[in-house]
Amino acid sequence: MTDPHAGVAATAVRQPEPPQIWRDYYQQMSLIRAFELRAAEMYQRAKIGGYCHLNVGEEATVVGLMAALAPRDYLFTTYREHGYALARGMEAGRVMAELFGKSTGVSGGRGGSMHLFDQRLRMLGGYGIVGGQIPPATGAALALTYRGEPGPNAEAVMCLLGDGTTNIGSFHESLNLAALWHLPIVYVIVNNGLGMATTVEHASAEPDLYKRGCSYRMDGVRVDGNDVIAVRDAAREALTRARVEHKPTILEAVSQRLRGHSVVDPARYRTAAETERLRSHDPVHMVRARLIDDGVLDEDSARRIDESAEAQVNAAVAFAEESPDPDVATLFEYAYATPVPNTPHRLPADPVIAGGMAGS
Amino acid sequence: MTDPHAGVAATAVRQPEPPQIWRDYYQQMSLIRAFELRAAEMYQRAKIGGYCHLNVGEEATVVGLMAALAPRDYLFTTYREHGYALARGMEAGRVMAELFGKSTGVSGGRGGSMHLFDQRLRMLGGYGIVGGQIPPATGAALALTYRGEPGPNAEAVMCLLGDGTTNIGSFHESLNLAALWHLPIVYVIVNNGLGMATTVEHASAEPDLYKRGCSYRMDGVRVDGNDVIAVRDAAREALTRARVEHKPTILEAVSQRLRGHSVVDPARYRTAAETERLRSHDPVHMVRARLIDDGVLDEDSARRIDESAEAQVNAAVAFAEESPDPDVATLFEYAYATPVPNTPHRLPADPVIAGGMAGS
Amino acid sequence: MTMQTYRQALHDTLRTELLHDESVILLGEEIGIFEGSYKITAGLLSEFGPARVRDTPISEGGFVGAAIGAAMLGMRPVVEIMTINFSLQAIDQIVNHAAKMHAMFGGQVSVPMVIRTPGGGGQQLAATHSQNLEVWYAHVPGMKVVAPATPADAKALLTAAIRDDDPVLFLENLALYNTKGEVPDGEQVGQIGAAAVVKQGRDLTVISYSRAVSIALEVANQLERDGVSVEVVDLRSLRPLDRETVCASVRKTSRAVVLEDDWLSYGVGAEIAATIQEGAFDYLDAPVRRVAAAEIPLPYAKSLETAALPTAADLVKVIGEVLDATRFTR
Amino acid sequence: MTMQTYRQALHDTLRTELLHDESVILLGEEIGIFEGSYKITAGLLSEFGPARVRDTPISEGGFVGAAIGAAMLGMRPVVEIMTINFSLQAIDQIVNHAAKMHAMFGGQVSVPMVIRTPGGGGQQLAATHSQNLEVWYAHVPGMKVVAPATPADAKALLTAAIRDDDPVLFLENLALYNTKGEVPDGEQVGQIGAAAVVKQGRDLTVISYSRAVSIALEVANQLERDGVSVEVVDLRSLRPLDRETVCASVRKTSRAVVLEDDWLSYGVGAEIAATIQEGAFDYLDAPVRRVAAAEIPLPYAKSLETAALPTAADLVKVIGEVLDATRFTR
Ligand SMILES: Cc1ncc(C[n+]2csc(CCOP(=O)(O)OP(=O)(O)O)c2C)c(N)n1
Ligand SMILES: Cc1ncc(C[n+]2csc(CCOP(=O)(O)OP(=O)(O)O)c2C)c(N)n1
Ligand SMILES: [Mg+2]
Ligand SMILES: [Mg+2]
Repeated sequence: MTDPHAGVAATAVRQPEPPQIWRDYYQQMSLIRAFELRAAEMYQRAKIGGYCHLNVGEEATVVGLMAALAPRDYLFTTYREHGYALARGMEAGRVMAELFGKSTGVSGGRGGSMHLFDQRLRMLGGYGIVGGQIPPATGAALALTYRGEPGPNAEAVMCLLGDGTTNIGSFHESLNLAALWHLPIVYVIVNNGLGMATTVEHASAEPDLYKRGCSYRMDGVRVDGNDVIAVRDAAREALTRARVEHKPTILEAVSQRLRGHSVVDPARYRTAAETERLRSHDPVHMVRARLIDDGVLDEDSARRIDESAEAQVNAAVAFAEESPDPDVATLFEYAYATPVPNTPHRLPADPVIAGGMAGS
Repeated sequence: MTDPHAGVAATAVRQPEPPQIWRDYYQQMSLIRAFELRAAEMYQRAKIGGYCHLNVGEEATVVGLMAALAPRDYLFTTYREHGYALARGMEAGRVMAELFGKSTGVSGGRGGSMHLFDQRLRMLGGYGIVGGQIPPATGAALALTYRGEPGPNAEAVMCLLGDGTTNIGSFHESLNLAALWHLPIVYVIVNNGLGMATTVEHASAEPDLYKRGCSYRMDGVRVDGNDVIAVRDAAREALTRARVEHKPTILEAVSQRLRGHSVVDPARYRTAAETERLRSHDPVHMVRARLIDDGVLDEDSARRIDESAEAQVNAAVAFAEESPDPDVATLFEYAYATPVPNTPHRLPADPVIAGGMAGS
Repeated sequence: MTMQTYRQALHDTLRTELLHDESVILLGEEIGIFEGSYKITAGLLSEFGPARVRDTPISEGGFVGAAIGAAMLGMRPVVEIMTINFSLQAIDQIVNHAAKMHAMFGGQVSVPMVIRTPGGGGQQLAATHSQNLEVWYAHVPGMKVVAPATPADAKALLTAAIRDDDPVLFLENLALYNTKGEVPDGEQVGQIGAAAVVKQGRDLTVISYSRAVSIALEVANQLERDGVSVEVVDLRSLRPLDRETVCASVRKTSRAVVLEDDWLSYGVGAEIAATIQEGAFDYLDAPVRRVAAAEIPLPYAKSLETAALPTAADLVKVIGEVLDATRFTR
Repeated sequence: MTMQTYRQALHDTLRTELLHDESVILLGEEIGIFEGSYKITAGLLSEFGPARVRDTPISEGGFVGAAIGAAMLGMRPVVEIMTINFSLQAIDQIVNHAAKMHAMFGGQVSVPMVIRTPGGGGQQLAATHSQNLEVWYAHVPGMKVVAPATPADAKALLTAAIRDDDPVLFLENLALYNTKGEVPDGEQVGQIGAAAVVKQGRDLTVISYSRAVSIALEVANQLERDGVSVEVVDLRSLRPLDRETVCASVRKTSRAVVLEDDWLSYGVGAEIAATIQEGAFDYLDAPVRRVAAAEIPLPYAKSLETAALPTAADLVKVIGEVLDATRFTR
């Protein structure tokens, strides 16, 4: 079991955060939690198909990372990305509509849960192939080196990946390129302890994942993924290094997955005790309790936040429900970005050459 | 430029080697050198086709590694493997015949220079795809774990790879598996400073390649590849660790390529000065001179060794010349190990279904 | 005979072969503790232990390559790749290594490895998780590729694949795992390289494989009632391909339609149509038609996914067109 | 018009596009200091510098994937993969990512990347270095695949590919680099998705692409002297495939032979034959025949390699058989 504090650089005593910041972070966490629980429900009710992976338990990591990422930066995520989409600023309705496979979804209903994309918000996709996002994210950082000089206002790339993903070849090849070419990118390993049912220790010969940059002379830091401020500050530091020094960094956020790998996984491989332990560290509950203790919120204001999150999710579901399915006439709409002759627009029963059948 | 001595564990003062050992090693080095120079000549004379990569300059590394490897061990190499084949015990004639594409070649003329194979000698292939040999070699070590207990007499696997090959995904995936599963294997990185024309510093963000096991908690050692004894002893140590502890190791041998990447590469990217420097470190010349200094050999005995190497290579060429080309009738002989119906044995002008043409 | 699901038939066959031959080992992601993404290996870890049923990291190239090396030393690894889409991570090891070694090394070594992997769309898994790429492997000499359509064939062909000394890609399909069928008891060793006429007919031949065979049979039986006698050929083996069985059927029926789940252009059906027009030219009354997936990265939205994938209705329509073109009278 | 080699035409086109558009960058192994394994990029590093002509480590998956990401941000990377055999290391990035993004993300992003890579055997490079795997890429929606046969087409199609907003696999061939031809001066933008009749004829159509086209033309000209009028269709683009041009030719000649360098089963020729038998059924006097490589991992030995690869003699023989089968009288 990874100790979230092992290897964490003791940070200077923190400035207390303004209450408004805390309220904002809690609002986001509460919205993500409500959205994810509803997504699970909608999946059970067959409104959502395919695979559906939730951020339940990772809300502090999600919000901390997105708080650090500037609008000018680019984001590449995994298939476990609903929370990132919301925190990055996608409308809950259009995200839910994507999960429902509706034409109003952020990817036009073509991508689904694993493939949320918003060009305007520079969130360049959820990716369903393990490690698939790492080389393109690295190439996005390469493109930035042609755009402008390093500096505090430069753009940078953040690339998310899971703990299990550190064992695939694209991780190695990409991090070597990023270090070799001095690319402005932060690789965030969201270490939730498991790849499906496989523990980090069972999958990675170096289970202290933040150390795996050693093969590229790349610095790595680990933060407690349940500590939204620590996550934000570590991500900011790494992003600054990317902007100013064009130095890539590994940031490991030790987080947790409170549910199964995907909505359909009952996670039987986890003991009741383990599940209990995780529940007791639920980041949403912890932040809520803490803010009430600190007097940033009281029961009422906290409830109001949770209720408004519920209300947003209700509206999102309503929007998704009412939205139309993509029209079958648009099936071939995105066949190519540059149209060329003889592009096949053929339905399964059509002949290969229009103009129908010869025969004797 | 990699310092062959940086990071080299100061070894205890060595026992002097018995003269017979030295003579044996020099004989092997002299044979490899003579074979490679002749191979280059035969390529120029179009007796050899395809790609032809030489071990010229790497003879001390080759002989040191093969001296450490026991007959019961398994060897996986790259496409730059003529010397390993000879030192492992393949007949020079059958190796040259393979380069000539003759039926008497070690791979029946089917593999050529890049694909020397001898099941009996447990040399399980040269491999032409960069990094392609690493996963199978790792799997061979996995197979050994089902065969018998660890111990000084256990079998082990040696897998060779070049410096440039440390940047491909299969290197990462395989080393992680070997460390995770405690496999009896030694990964030997033959660091000759270049992948074609690309320097180590230009390709690897951690140019101290023996350190690249850090991502798997795998030990690494570097030896001077021109020091045949140091190479042998380091390889023995690593092999013992593999046999007794089932612990994989990275062994980096800092060596040099005195010729181009392959026979057809004039290596224009290397300065005359650099070429000069390399020549002055020619391992074959250095060992020869040293053995004469130490009185292990005198000019005569040294010349006799070189002449007998020449003689062996002459005989090898003669054997290759006289050997028959593979019979075209055998084209499909190795289509499958287990024959099954409908295996296509079709030449380019044959119809897809024997029994010829219908037509109206 | 026992009534079993395709999943159960695979599970029982793996278990039988693990018991039958010590050199058989299973490797793959999540096949142990998780019991397999599709639960094919349920219970095998606890019965055979972690050495014989080995969970791997997410390193398809690494562990498929490791299986190749183990096979070179005489083990019989059966690898599960979660879906054929992920086999692209391992394809260099499969095609440039496993498929080459026996011939390239002059017959000195063989690679008795099986790769089990499901293909198929229709589950709303979107473009990267819904592909049918078996034609790539079927194109490659040195490979064997089988695609059983029924639980009985799954048992027989998996047994044959595991006992075969060459690398075998064993194609499964997400939509087949829960389908049921009669499975003969006791040892059954199928024939790699042989197709089968799974329904006799006189008027038209439908050629298919894997999941699509059940659709072909459903349509054939339906048309039977309308007085059209459809013969169904199940390819079973894509490499080697049993051309003679296909052509013999078409020489009899003089009409042919291919039903395939992959994309039309350069798909499996292209080879079947090309083979028929050469091997049964004088007997063909109409062009061989192909019913295949629309050529677009498969969208997630159900409405679009359904439109893009071949259905029984599509097959009925195309069969009708072929019959009309040949003035067939019911 | 200038007489140029295929190599020179590629080199000059890359240079022209580097000058023409700042967002064009070249990436690949050994394209800079080494000037390219086949010297296509000779001199470009010194002219344009290491930022625009970038030597990469041996990480095909990594740098092709990086090119995809750069293209997503508006760069126009032209990647060289040393040979198509090594593209297997990058195929997940090419097929599961580059080919999917535009459609899967609802048209919000495109991937204007070109992958230049040579295929082909005949150089005694043995089984792993001699493959023709273009049919795999041609099977995949979202990809564009072009295979120019002449220096002029190399120039025109490379220009088109670089300016196209979709991922394009640009197939070269080891045996073509030193071939010569007339190349029109000035800007030439070819048409992706269009085939061409490169020699008119009446009696039989030979369909081919890339290196094999030169053999088809050689044979066609030879047979002309024997009184057989052979039309030659150069596919130029494998995806999209210009079926109409192929079928129109066969409707005229009523006989067709495909000449291809890849393996026969499930190769490019399978789609061509399948297309013709459907699109020109009533016009065909004999089956479409395919002349293709023997289905075996290509041996190194010259005697075996030569026997396994299609030659002009093979094409002449098969054309003869087709003519005889149709009682053609010279
Ligand atoms: C190349 C590839 N192999 C396997 C899979 C199946 N798969 C999807 S998610 C997953 C586990 C990933 O674990 P981790 O990286 O820790 O991310 P997490 O799910 O925990 O967020 C696997 C094996 C895949 N999608 N792609
Ligand atoms: C996957 C793959 N990519 C590229 C190549 C082309 N190639 C052959 S050898 C080589 C350089 C390898 O350098 P290194 O690993 O240092 O070995 P060396 O040649 O120096 O012995 C390259 C790029 C290949 N054979 N396989
Ligand atoms: Mg995880
Ligand atoms: Mg090297």
